[in-house]
Amino acid sequence: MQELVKKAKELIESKEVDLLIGYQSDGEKGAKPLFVKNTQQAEKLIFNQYCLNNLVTYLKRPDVKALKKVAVVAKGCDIRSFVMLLSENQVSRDAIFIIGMTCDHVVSPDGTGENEKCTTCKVHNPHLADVVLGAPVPEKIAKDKPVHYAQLEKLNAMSQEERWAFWQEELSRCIRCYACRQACPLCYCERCIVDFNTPQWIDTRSNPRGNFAWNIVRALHLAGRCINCGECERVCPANIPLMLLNQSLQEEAQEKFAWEAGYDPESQPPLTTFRKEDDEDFIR
Amino acid sequence: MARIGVFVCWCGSNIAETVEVSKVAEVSKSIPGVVYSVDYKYMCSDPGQELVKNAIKEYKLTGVVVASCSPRMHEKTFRKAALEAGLNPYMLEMANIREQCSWVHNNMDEGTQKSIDLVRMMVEKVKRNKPLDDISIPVTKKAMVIGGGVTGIQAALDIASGGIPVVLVEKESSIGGKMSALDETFPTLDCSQCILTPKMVEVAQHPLVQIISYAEIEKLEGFVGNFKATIRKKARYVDVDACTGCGTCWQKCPVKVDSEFEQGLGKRKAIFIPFPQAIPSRPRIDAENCLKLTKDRCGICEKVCPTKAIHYDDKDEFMEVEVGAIVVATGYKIMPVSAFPEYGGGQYPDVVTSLQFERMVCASGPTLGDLKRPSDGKLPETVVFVKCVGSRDPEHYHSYCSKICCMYVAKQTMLYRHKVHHGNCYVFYIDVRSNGKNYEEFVRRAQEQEGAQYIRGRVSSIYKDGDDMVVEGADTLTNSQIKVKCDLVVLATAMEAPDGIKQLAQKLGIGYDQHGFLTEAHPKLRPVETATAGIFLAGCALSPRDIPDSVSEGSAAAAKVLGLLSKDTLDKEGVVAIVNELTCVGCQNCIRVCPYNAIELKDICNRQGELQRQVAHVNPGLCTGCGTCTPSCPSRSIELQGFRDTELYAEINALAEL
Amino acid sequence: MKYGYYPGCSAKSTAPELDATTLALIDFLHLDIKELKDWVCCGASSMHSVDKVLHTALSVMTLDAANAEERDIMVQCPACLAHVLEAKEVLSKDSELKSDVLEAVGKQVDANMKIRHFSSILHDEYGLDKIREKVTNPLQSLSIASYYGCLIVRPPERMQYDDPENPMVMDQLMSTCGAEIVQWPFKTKCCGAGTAISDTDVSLDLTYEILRMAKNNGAECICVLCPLCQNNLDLRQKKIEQRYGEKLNLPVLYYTQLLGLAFGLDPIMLQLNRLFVDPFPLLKRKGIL
Amino acid sequence: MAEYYITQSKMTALLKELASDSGMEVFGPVKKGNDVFISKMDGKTELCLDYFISVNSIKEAIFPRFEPILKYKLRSEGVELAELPPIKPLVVFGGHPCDAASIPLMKDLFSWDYKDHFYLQRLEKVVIITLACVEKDENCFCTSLGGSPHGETGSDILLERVSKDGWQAKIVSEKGKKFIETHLDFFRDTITPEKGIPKLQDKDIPVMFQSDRVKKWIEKNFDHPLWEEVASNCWSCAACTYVCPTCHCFDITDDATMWEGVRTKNWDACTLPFFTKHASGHNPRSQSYERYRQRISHKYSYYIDLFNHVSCTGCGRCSRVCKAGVNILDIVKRIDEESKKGEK
Amino acid sequence: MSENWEPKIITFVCNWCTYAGADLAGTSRFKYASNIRIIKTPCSGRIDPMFIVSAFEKGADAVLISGCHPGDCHYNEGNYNARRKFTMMKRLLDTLGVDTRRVVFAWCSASEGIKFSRLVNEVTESIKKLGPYTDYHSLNQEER
Repeated sequence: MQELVKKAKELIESKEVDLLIGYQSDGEKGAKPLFVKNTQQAEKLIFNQYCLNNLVTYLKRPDVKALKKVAVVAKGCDIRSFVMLLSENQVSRDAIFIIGMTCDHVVSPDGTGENEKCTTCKVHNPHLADVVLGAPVPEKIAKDKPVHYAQLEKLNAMSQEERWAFWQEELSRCIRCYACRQACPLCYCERCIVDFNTPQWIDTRSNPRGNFAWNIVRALHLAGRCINCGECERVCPANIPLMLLNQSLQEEAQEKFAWEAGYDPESQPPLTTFRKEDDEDFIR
Repeated sequence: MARIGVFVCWCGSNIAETVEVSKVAEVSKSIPGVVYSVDYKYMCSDPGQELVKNAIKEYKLTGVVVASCSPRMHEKTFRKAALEAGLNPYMLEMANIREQCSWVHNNMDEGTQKSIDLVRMMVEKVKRNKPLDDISIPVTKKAMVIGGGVTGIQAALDIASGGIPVVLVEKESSIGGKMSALDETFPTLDCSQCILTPKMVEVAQHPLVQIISYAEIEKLEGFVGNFKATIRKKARYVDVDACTGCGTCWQKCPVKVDSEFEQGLGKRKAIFIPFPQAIPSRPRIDAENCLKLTKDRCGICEKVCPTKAIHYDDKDEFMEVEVGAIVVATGYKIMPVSAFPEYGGGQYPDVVTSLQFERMVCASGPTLGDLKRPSDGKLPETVVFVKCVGSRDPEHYHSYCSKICCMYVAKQTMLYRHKVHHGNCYVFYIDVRSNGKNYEEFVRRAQEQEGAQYIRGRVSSIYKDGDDMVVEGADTLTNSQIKVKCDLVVLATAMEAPDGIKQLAQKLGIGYDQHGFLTEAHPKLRPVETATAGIFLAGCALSPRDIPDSVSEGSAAAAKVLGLLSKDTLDKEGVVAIVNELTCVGCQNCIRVCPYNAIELKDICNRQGELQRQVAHVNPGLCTGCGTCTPSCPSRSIELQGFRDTELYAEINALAEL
Repeated sequence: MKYGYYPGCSAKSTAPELDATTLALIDFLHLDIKELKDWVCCGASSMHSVDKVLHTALSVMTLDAANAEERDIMVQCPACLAHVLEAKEVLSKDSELKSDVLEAVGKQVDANMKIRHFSSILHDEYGLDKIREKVTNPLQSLSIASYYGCLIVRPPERMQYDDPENPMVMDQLMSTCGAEIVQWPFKTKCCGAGTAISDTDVSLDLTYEILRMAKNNGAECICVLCPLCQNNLDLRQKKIEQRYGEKLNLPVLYYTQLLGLAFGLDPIMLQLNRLFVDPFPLLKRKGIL
Repeated sequence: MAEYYITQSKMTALLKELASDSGMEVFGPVKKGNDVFISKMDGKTELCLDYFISVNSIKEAIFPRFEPILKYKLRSEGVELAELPPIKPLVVFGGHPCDAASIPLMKDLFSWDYKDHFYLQRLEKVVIITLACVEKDENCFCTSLGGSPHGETGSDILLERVSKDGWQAKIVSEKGKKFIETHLDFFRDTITPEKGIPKLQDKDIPVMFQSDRVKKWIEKNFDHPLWEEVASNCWSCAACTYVCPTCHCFDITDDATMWEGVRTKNWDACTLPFFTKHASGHNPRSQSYERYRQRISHKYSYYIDLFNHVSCTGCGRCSRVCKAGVNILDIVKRIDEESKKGEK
Repeated sequence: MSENWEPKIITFVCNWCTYAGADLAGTSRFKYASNIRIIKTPCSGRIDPMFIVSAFEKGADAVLISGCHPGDCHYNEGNYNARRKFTMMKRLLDTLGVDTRRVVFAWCSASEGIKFSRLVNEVTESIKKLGPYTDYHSLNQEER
């Protein structure tokens, strides 16, 4: 932690950055975001397995964008979302100082055990950072090995009717608080499509139709872009298993387009490009 | 408040037979916003159009729906009428109740109900349409003709004669195409070279025509009036400007290979011109057979060249030309005998294609016009011609008729009999199609005066028995099997789309059919246009044609080009994308998916000139209105005018149940 | 490779040399091919025009026999091959015929097995390279015209044998054995065996053309795979010679016999002595025997 | 006054019975994952009676997430108003006193300048059965706002736990009384109070700030940098407002096909970025801390001006639900401290 | 299912291939079921996956989407982009338990009038067998 605090103080003192976004502790087994603007605040910085938040999400905010330079504490998984923001012209590399943290794993959202997302992680060691802190962690999965999400299996094993019933039940609790959208580092539209009413593509009411359409469009807009940080599901007050949707599309992108998001800032997200020989078995 | 008029057409009985038009008009009145509706027998007629125009004025219509035929048919007609009545033409939409309703359904109730729905959808759309202005774009007054056969030559000459510069791109090292290899032509029996060569010279000498031979199209960008073509000039190893065409090199070259021009019946050198009258009369080196280029030996041509025009290190070059219009006259190829295993599959030299036969009888051919059969040089005493080889045979080869074989086979029987007065010639045929000026007379002359014996039936197999070729087939007139011993068999093999045509079509963004022939915008009314504005077609690129047809089409396409390029600017439909800069976040999705590179990032700065953010910006001149950008935009900040989300959504919404 | 051998009725009656040489080759090459226990006559050449259902049922029973032994099917007679392939087609999609046939057979029969001619198996499963290794007695300078007959390649969609106009399977087998192969146009011409009894003249005309063409193209003997062709070309050759006044003297051997020779198997075991046109003088002249 | 008791199993049976009767809407606690939600039940819903506090408040039972307020059909003759669904009697079970305490607050609001008969009618028809608290966590602060873990405000019946599987039912209102009398069979058992059943006293939840002092500070410190400091990690979702028992903003939306339409009252939230966005594109509360400032100021200052009450019951739901780490109690405590400093 | 229920099939086509193909079906008088309602877009690239959702919301029993064959796109690559979007959308709908037998994607060229008419008939027949899409339509309730 000394390292982190020291680096933060250095950055703040030298005025290299106007703001540093990191973690502070929140109770014994918790952590929450911390906006650091002076060295005194920097003292509070921590990093541990409770640091679940993807702080890159704050980089999309206009007031943060307006700053000259911002430092952000980020795990490898969070950096994948930064890579996507870079590739989509949402951040300027020069305006962000990334304090990459090596990370063996974080806890699951309920605070018990290893987070599921860490079992498929290929970037325990940050792949893009201005400084990397922490001891290197051995990578368990090769970069080119396709990721498979075990929790999808149950869903995939269901019949179509069962899946329909499953999701209708889950989505009935959606209150359309848009926590999923707001917490997502890649939902950065100035005006979300749900707030667009000519035409009103998505019913804004939290009725079955609106909830279904909203969750379709959210997943669809993340198709090929989601980097599996799991924030949407974690912040959902209604405990809707949103990552099932994201992960299903991640697998599709992997299977059909050989694509995994958030590793290479030079590559284009799969839905903005194509190969002539793309699979089209489903087209008559 | 929208004031919509609905005009329901009977199209005589075409629509009225399956759709209760009066009911459609009546029900339309109940659609919110519709203030006027009427049905009429022929809406596209002058009185019909007057009806629309008068109603626009009288009822102060803000939008019009014409329920009639496909918009591909008459959208332009009615939009023009709307404009004349003072209504923005984009405020008129058509409900397609003919092609997509009355003609495909039988039941009156279903047809009527569907028509009402289609009208309602378009009313809802047009209510949300916004007036659009056409976009005026400058025109490059230059044309490109792809293909230097007789069709392309004619097109290039006619365009150039109209004062428009032309770039004529030819795949081979000389222009002239297939016609340059023919002996005499039907039905006049005048010498092909004699009538073609002057045209080749004329086009070569025309000050406005630039011939780029041994070249292919690499890439095409842009749009009507403003194309930018990248042409690959294939490595020729001969500096065309330095070379004088003296011929020393090809006389001295030690390598002999089969000549493509002679259809493999004669030889050429590794440095060669395809035929003596070639234009440009500059040789090229065949890199696959040249000893210098393959084995780094020889090099004689370089040594003997008086103008030092040989460059063994020549590479493909790329040149870009900007043109306003393009004529595609890429011609055809004929199927080789090797495609027909049942007819010997190319294993018997004495089974030849008709194009080979042309060279065998041609005075400038490999035998200088002495008819000798390829295997042993013997004068063929009996020749069998087989028609429809590969044509009209949907089970094995092509379903279409190659159109010209009937005529040239008749001609070839005559050419044969003129050479071998005592010779026998037989023609296996399915039908004789001779529908052209003086064609029927010509065929009858072959049959009645020139001694060609026509046998109606197909050939089942051809084989060699001793010295003879044996043709086995059926004579369906006598209902018997027939076996003809002969010295030479000429197969009138099918005309096919040439190799690489699909790739070319894809580069140009034009359509082709299942055979690979390019598709016209309309088979009857727009026969030389493609669906892509500014690109025209002529000759055998479309389907098999004879010389007069091809030449006429070359001229027709040229007329289209001249019409297009006669103006300084071109009006382009206002259906282009537009960005909402307030909500765009510059994620570049639209930029990445745009097939025309019509979108770029634009900086939004504050008053101090400091960069605030970046947004997408559409160049309306480059935008072709495909709309691929819209669904790629998560925040719907880019919309295709004329097909905005709200307009299409209104169509869907119009289908919600009552 | 695990096949059940379906010899068909000819190999067990008029063409025992085909059966014998087939078994000899299987043995010599150590192939996992075993005669099916319960194969049934395919009903050629008349059954299919009498009763479609029973005709198909016959072949389905053979398929069932292969299923019982969990083997793919190896066939020698082209007619048998055509009929079992046809039966497999019938079983592959639902139709009235299929249900009628299964009712006649009295059980559900799956048709997922491979069905191939022995020459195809040797040609591309066993492989020409391995055959070449086994050749100890090359058929050098023996000019062989391979005659495939009309059945093995037709209809091409069903038989999937080789190019229907110019098959090369036997030619390649023979050239692998060191023989000179003759390119000639009548490889798949009909020999008329079907009319040999009812209208012998037609059959004789056709067979004469084939023999003559082979000879004119330089063949010293003919290699066949169909027991009916063999019969027609071999048995009737003498009669043809008399009728057309032309000496032909073209031995007609099964490809299995020729392969056996190249492998150095005993000519009597190969039943060369059973042929009507005596091959021994030719083979001796060529130094093969 | 007679004493009423009810066992857990009877309560479950009662709610299930009521839920099966289509004439009535029933809301009760349903478990999902590790959390409990007050959800609309049908006869088959499995109730959860072993929980600390539900994620959502009882608000949505009486003030639905969305509610049609006008329906029409378009006919060739003109517009025809369509009937709205009737407001059914309803029972809400499973809230705590901090839920029920919101009822008078919300009533003030919905019967203020405009009488919202949708809310008021439903309020008339609702029976609120509240569970007195037996547990608390670090986010609870009802006592700081005059509430109590066993407060009766807003409830019709208050259930106090007396044994492992039973409650004593306290009638709070006439509606409550009528309800018990109607379903007397279920309340008839006598349960002997067991020892060791935890009871939460007011003192177990210490008072942590003075709301009047907080109001004073808010009134004077609109531009204080503290706002940005405490709320800059807010990422502007509506989770806090939607689980809040007193947040009451709504939006009116129209939804129409060609032939019919419906106008709906829909939850909305001042924390969402678009809440104050003008048609011009300008947004007076463009930053997340500004929006959160509005939320706190509204509850702790502006609402008092209008209705003489803090619009917060101290249930702590917003803090529990916020994964950005915005904690209302921490913030109000900070403000209170700042205010105290100022007083000195 | 009512006696005379007929499926409602909302169809999105590109202007250059499938719309023209449908016109060709018309000029050739190839009859087909009258259950489809065609919405024309310039290019399959313009067809938004959300159209599918809207169509079902508005009571469609099936959605048919058709554009130019790969390589034939009038705009060169619009259909390639569309194909990727459709791939994702199909997977998503599958994951969500939407009956994707009711979402049919096809390529149909301007010369395939016969394919178009067959396609419409096949889809109509299959949807008739499946019945109305009551599952999705039941989402349209206005009350909680």
